[in-house]
Amino acid sequence: MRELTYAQAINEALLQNMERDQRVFLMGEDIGKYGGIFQVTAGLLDRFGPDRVMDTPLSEAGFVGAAVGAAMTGMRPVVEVMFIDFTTVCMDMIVNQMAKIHYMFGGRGKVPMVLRTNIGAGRGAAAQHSQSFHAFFVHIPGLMVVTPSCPYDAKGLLNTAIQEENPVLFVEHKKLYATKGPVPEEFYTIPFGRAEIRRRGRDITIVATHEMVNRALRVAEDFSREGVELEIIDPRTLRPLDQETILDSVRKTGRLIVADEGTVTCGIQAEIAALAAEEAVQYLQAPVLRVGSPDTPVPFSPPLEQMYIPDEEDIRAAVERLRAYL
Amino acid sequence: MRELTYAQAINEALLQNMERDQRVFLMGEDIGKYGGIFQVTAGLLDRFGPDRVMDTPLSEAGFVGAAVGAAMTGMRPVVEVMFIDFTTVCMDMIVNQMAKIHYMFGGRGKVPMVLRTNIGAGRGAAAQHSQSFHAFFVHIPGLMVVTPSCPYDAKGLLNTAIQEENPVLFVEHKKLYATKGPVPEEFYTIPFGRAEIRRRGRDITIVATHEMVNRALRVAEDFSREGVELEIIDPRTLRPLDQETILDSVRKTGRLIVADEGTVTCGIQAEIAALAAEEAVQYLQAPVLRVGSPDTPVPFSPPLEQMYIPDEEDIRAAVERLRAYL
Amino acid sequence: MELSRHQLLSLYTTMVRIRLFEERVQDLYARGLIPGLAHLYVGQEAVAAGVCGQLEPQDYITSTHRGHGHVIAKGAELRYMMAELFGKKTGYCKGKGGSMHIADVSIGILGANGIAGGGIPIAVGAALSSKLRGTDQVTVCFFGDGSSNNGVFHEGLNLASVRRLPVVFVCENNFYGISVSQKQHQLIEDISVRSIAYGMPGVTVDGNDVVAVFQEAGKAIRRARAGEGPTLLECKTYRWRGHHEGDPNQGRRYRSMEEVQKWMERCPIKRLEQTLVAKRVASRKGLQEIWERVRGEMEAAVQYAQESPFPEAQDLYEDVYV
Amino acid sequence: MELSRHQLLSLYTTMVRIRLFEERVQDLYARGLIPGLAHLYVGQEAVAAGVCGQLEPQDYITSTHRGHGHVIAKGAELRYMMAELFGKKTGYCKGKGGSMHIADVSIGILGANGIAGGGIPIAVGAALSSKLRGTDQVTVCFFGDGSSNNGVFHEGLNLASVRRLPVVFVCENNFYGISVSQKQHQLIEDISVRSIAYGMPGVTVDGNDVVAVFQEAGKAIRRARAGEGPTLLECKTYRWRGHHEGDPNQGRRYRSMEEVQKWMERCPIKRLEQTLVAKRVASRKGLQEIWERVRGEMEAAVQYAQESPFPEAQDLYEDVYV
Ligand SMILES: Cc1ncc(C[n+]2csc(CCOP(=O)(O)OP(=O)(O)O)c2C)c(N)n1
Ligand SMILES: Cc1ncc(C[n+]2csc(CCOP(=O)(O)OP(=O)(O)O)c2C)c(N)n1
Ligand SMILES: [Mg+2]
Ligand SMILES: [Mg+2]
Repeated sequence: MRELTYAQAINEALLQNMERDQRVFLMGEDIGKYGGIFQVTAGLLDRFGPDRVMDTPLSEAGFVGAAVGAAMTGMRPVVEVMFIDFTTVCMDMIVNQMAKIHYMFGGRGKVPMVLRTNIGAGRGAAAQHSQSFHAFFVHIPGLMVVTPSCPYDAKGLLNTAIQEENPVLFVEHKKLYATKGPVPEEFYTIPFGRAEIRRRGRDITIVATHEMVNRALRVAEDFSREGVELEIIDPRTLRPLDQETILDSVRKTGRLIVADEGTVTCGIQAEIAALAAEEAVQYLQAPVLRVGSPDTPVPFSPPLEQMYIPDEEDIRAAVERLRAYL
Repeated sequence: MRELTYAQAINEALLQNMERDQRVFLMGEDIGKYGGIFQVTAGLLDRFGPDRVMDTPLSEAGFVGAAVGAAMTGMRPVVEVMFIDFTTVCMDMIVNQMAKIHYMFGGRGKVPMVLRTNIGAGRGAAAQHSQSFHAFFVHIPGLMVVTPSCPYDAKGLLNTAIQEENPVLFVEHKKLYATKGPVPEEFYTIPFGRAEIRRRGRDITIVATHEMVNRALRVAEDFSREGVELEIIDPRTLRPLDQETILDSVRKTGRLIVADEGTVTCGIQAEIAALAAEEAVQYLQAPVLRVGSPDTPVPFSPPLEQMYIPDEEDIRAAVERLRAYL
Repeated sequence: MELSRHQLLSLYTTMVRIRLFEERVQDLYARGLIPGLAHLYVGQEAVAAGVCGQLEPQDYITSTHRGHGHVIAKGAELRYMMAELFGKKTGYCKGKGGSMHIADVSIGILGANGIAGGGIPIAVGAALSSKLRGTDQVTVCFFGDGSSNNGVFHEGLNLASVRRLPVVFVCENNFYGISVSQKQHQLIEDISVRSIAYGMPGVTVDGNDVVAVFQEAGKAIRRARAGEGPTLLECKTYRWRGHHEGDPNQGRRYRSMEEVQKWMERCPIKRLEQTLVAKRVASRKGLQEIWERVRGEMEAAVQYAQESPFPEAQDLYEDVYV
Repeated sequence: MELSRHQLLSLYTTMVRIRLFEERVQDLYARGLIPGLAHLYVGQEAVAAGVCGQLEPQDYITSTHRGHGHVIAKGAELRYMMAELFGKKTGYCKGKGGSMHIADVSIGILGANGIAGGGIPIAVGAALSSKLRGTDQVTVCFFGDGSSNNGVFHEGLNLASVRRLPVVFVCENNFYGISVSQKQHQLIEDISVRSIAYGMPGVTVDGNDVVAVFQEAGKAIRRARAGEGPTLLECKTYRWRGHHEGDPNQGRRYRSMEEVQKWMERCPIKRLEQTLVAKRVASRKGLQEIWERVRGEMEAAVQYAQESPFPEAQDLYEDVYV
């Protein structure tokens, strides 16, 4: 199959949706002539013109709120917030408006929009351009939160997101933008709430998101050679979360590691660990371990930043710890 | 000892700090002539004048950011954000500035300020005035998060918060404002990171925050009569969190319930459950249960809102479930 | 342009409906029958009536925490409103929203909003949407003087101006944001000057003169509909009641009773009444009949609300997602 | 008021230091020696030099993502800056902040900021603080045209105006926010008109004329110091490089090379040079010596940075809390 990068896959999903559905349009900062800071929207302005690919002023609350209003009145906006760090300047629009309107209005009115943004450190962009606090959006009822880990999923999940009637936080990962993978040319969707088992194994379950999936897969190869078989589950959407697939695996292996790039305290890792402690405690044969970023802001200096990012070493260390319980 | 309400206890802490330390001043909406929407700052304008008790324009990002700048330059601002729901309009100032400046600047500069706000449903104020998403602030390294559950703690913890060199989110609880309790007249502090064991018991550990503490205590009385002894731990500060006290109790009882008024998914409950699953899994004799608000926005209608609020019934149901494991 | 008899009576009736609705709420609230928060619109009726009097059914509005007047003027049904305030299942939001969140997208009401200023970007988006869909719908965005200091005011007006969107920003300057007077919260006198920052026209009008509001709003709305872009329309008015029911002594903590009194003498309804009678558009008796009729409607609305059931347990979990 | 020889040469030297620092960064970045993001200030030197030339050491500034010029002009040491850009432990932020977060509170630099506009409320707070502490410190708040559309601009300026705070808001209008031209992001031409919204004076000045900037900034700063309140000072200028190093072809995606060329001809340093020579304040040779001396400083700074150690592992966990 043809290969695309993660960024290209997202670009293609945007393009195909805009072709199929006149209601779909894009707003964001520097998504037009510039093509988006990560080139995700490159070429779309030329193709669809400035009414459907809108470069906005530097006003996240303004344009995210405008997307809410447009979505309520018949459009299907897809907005780009350049970095998840900047969702803080439009948090009211996300948390109090976008997420709650359908409920608050007793089902009158809906907000079918997608907010695309990205997480992840590793580009030397320091504490205000490198965060991964997507767990907060999972904490807010009314939102759906999507975390594609490969080009194929990026396209399929974004197609689903744009067709979805509910507001979706589509959380991309900076490190993945340039990674390649097979992506069908045709339009396809991937249902929300269905995890993908990326690797089967009997010994330890690793629930991993985004780039942590790839990191975990690499670690799994090494351990496999030593006879330890890791099962790697990619939830793909964090809300809705495919609890059953995760729990089935935990019940089978009795050992769980959760790996996500967010800081550990009150992160996604905690949610999935708590799920296991609540629904499968009697199967747990070892401590549930969490792999994630340390509880510090993201440092700039490359050696510190490399230490900061949860990587193969961190996963390996967790697996080693659980080995004692095999 | 003299009794004060929770609101009065906070008021007294503000007053005593303003008397002791000229650097302390207050900003917020309607905290002056009006005395604060919950009357927490009543009388302070008259006492200290409009330079130290400032009614601000409706501009949370403006005045919370101004507090950051004032704190960096030698003052000790205490700001009030009327409802935690409104922290969404100043989230950048909290998450990207206040929390990160000390680290981002490599230790040059500090932000000794307190942001007071409140959580909790129950006043028929609906989805945008009743939230309890304090877990998000616990997710952000650089902040300290305080959750007083009684008048005594409110005063002592606020005293500590105002003397603290780091930025503190001081999370009050609406339902508690009117509750009374003994409060010493003199100035006293309560150290951060020390949980209080509100009740000792051998069978089940309940970690509870804010009003959930009182609810749990009432439930504990009932169960005690039936021979089931609950141990109730109030962390008092969620960051720093007194992990040892919690874990010691879990190791003793082998059963854990976490009760907080936030929505359950990715909440504080998850963090503490994950802690137990990581550090004390071999002691767990039963599922770790989470009591909190359901995953819905806060509804207006009184019967729905009553159902929404996690109460004695919810705690009781959790205890009943764990009883099977005694 | 002179208003027709029909137009004048229609403005009058709208104001009476708002006034009586709010008085009814005040009473029910005092008796503990309405829970939660109620921010009443009494005294400001001319703004909602005058502005919405210029709107078509398919036009949009965004409203505020003090929104009863706006939604009544836009055509909301009193009984569904009242049922909502009671928290009943038959209310506009099935009892889930309450006073601060009344919405009916089908008649263009995109919702009251508990976040002061929160409706501004939403209104801009609705206007963008109608422009993209090629309709001639106009959006009116209501907000107060206090909210004109919120950052979203700035972002919303700028965005609307660069895109020349069909939206009218109606700032109801009632001189207070809760307890903070306009003098304390901004140095300018006319909020309409803020339009300059966006290269947008700005107008200030006497918000207690429903005819003046109607006429100025008409110009702005026609301008928007013609594709000429947004306008900032400031209406100076006053709220008679406290910030919300429960604000002690109607705000005695921060304003004098003389000030309140002075403004009550400028009652927008009385003012129109005098014109109507003087110009012989209606007789005192004819006007009295309007009050009676509306009182009847109000009775029916309250009865409807009271007889309606509360939501059931499982409703709590519904409507989180479509 | 005529500037003294000393003042003129000092402004000149500051601009040269900024220019050479940025050119050095450009080169080091291209060679992969500086990681992360670098937003260069080349072309805008007159603004930082002119404004900060009026400040006392105890005065404050808040800076932006494009902050090297501001902090150099405020007195930051080049070697600590350079070490910070390299991510070294000896840098201003121990390598934790990088280009976008240089700060030194002890000399009044309250930090560059990665959030466009994020420094505005912080500057307002610093000004509030000096007012409360009874000092005569002034705060200067730098930000760009793009950032003037962020809601915090509105909230910050309004708050400063109602409290009459000693702060000068310096908007560097370089006609672009990344790729979006001013025409696309706001309908107004002079951003200084936005001061009207806050009852604040607003001035526009040629931001490539360092003497003009120095004089206008002087007025605003004296006004602030005298307790007469804030000013919005717009300086029109232009960035020569792309938005950040790595922006292809210095921004060819969104601007013409003719436009860039036109502005390069208005080089603020050359302009001052001509005046200095014409007025015989300095000889070409004397000016050349300044460049040489600053080149030497730059060499030393780079060497310092290169020879400095990276932070160690445990540094990651330090400085989260005091
Ligand atoms: C972002 C935000 N901050 C604070 C509040 C609390 N609050 C509710 S209404 C109000 C004052 C609003 O004043 P104005 O806009 O003039 O409207 P009015 O009440 O006068 O109609 C405030 C501060 C809020 N709802 N939202
Ligand atoms: C809140 C926020 N939104 C978006 C960005 C991304 N961004 C960085 S610089 C910039 C443009 C800023 O333009 P301007 O203020 O004119 O400064 P200039 O780059 O021209 O110096 C943008 C959009 C940001 N840093 N912060
Ligand atoms: Mg008002
Ligand atoms: Mg610019």
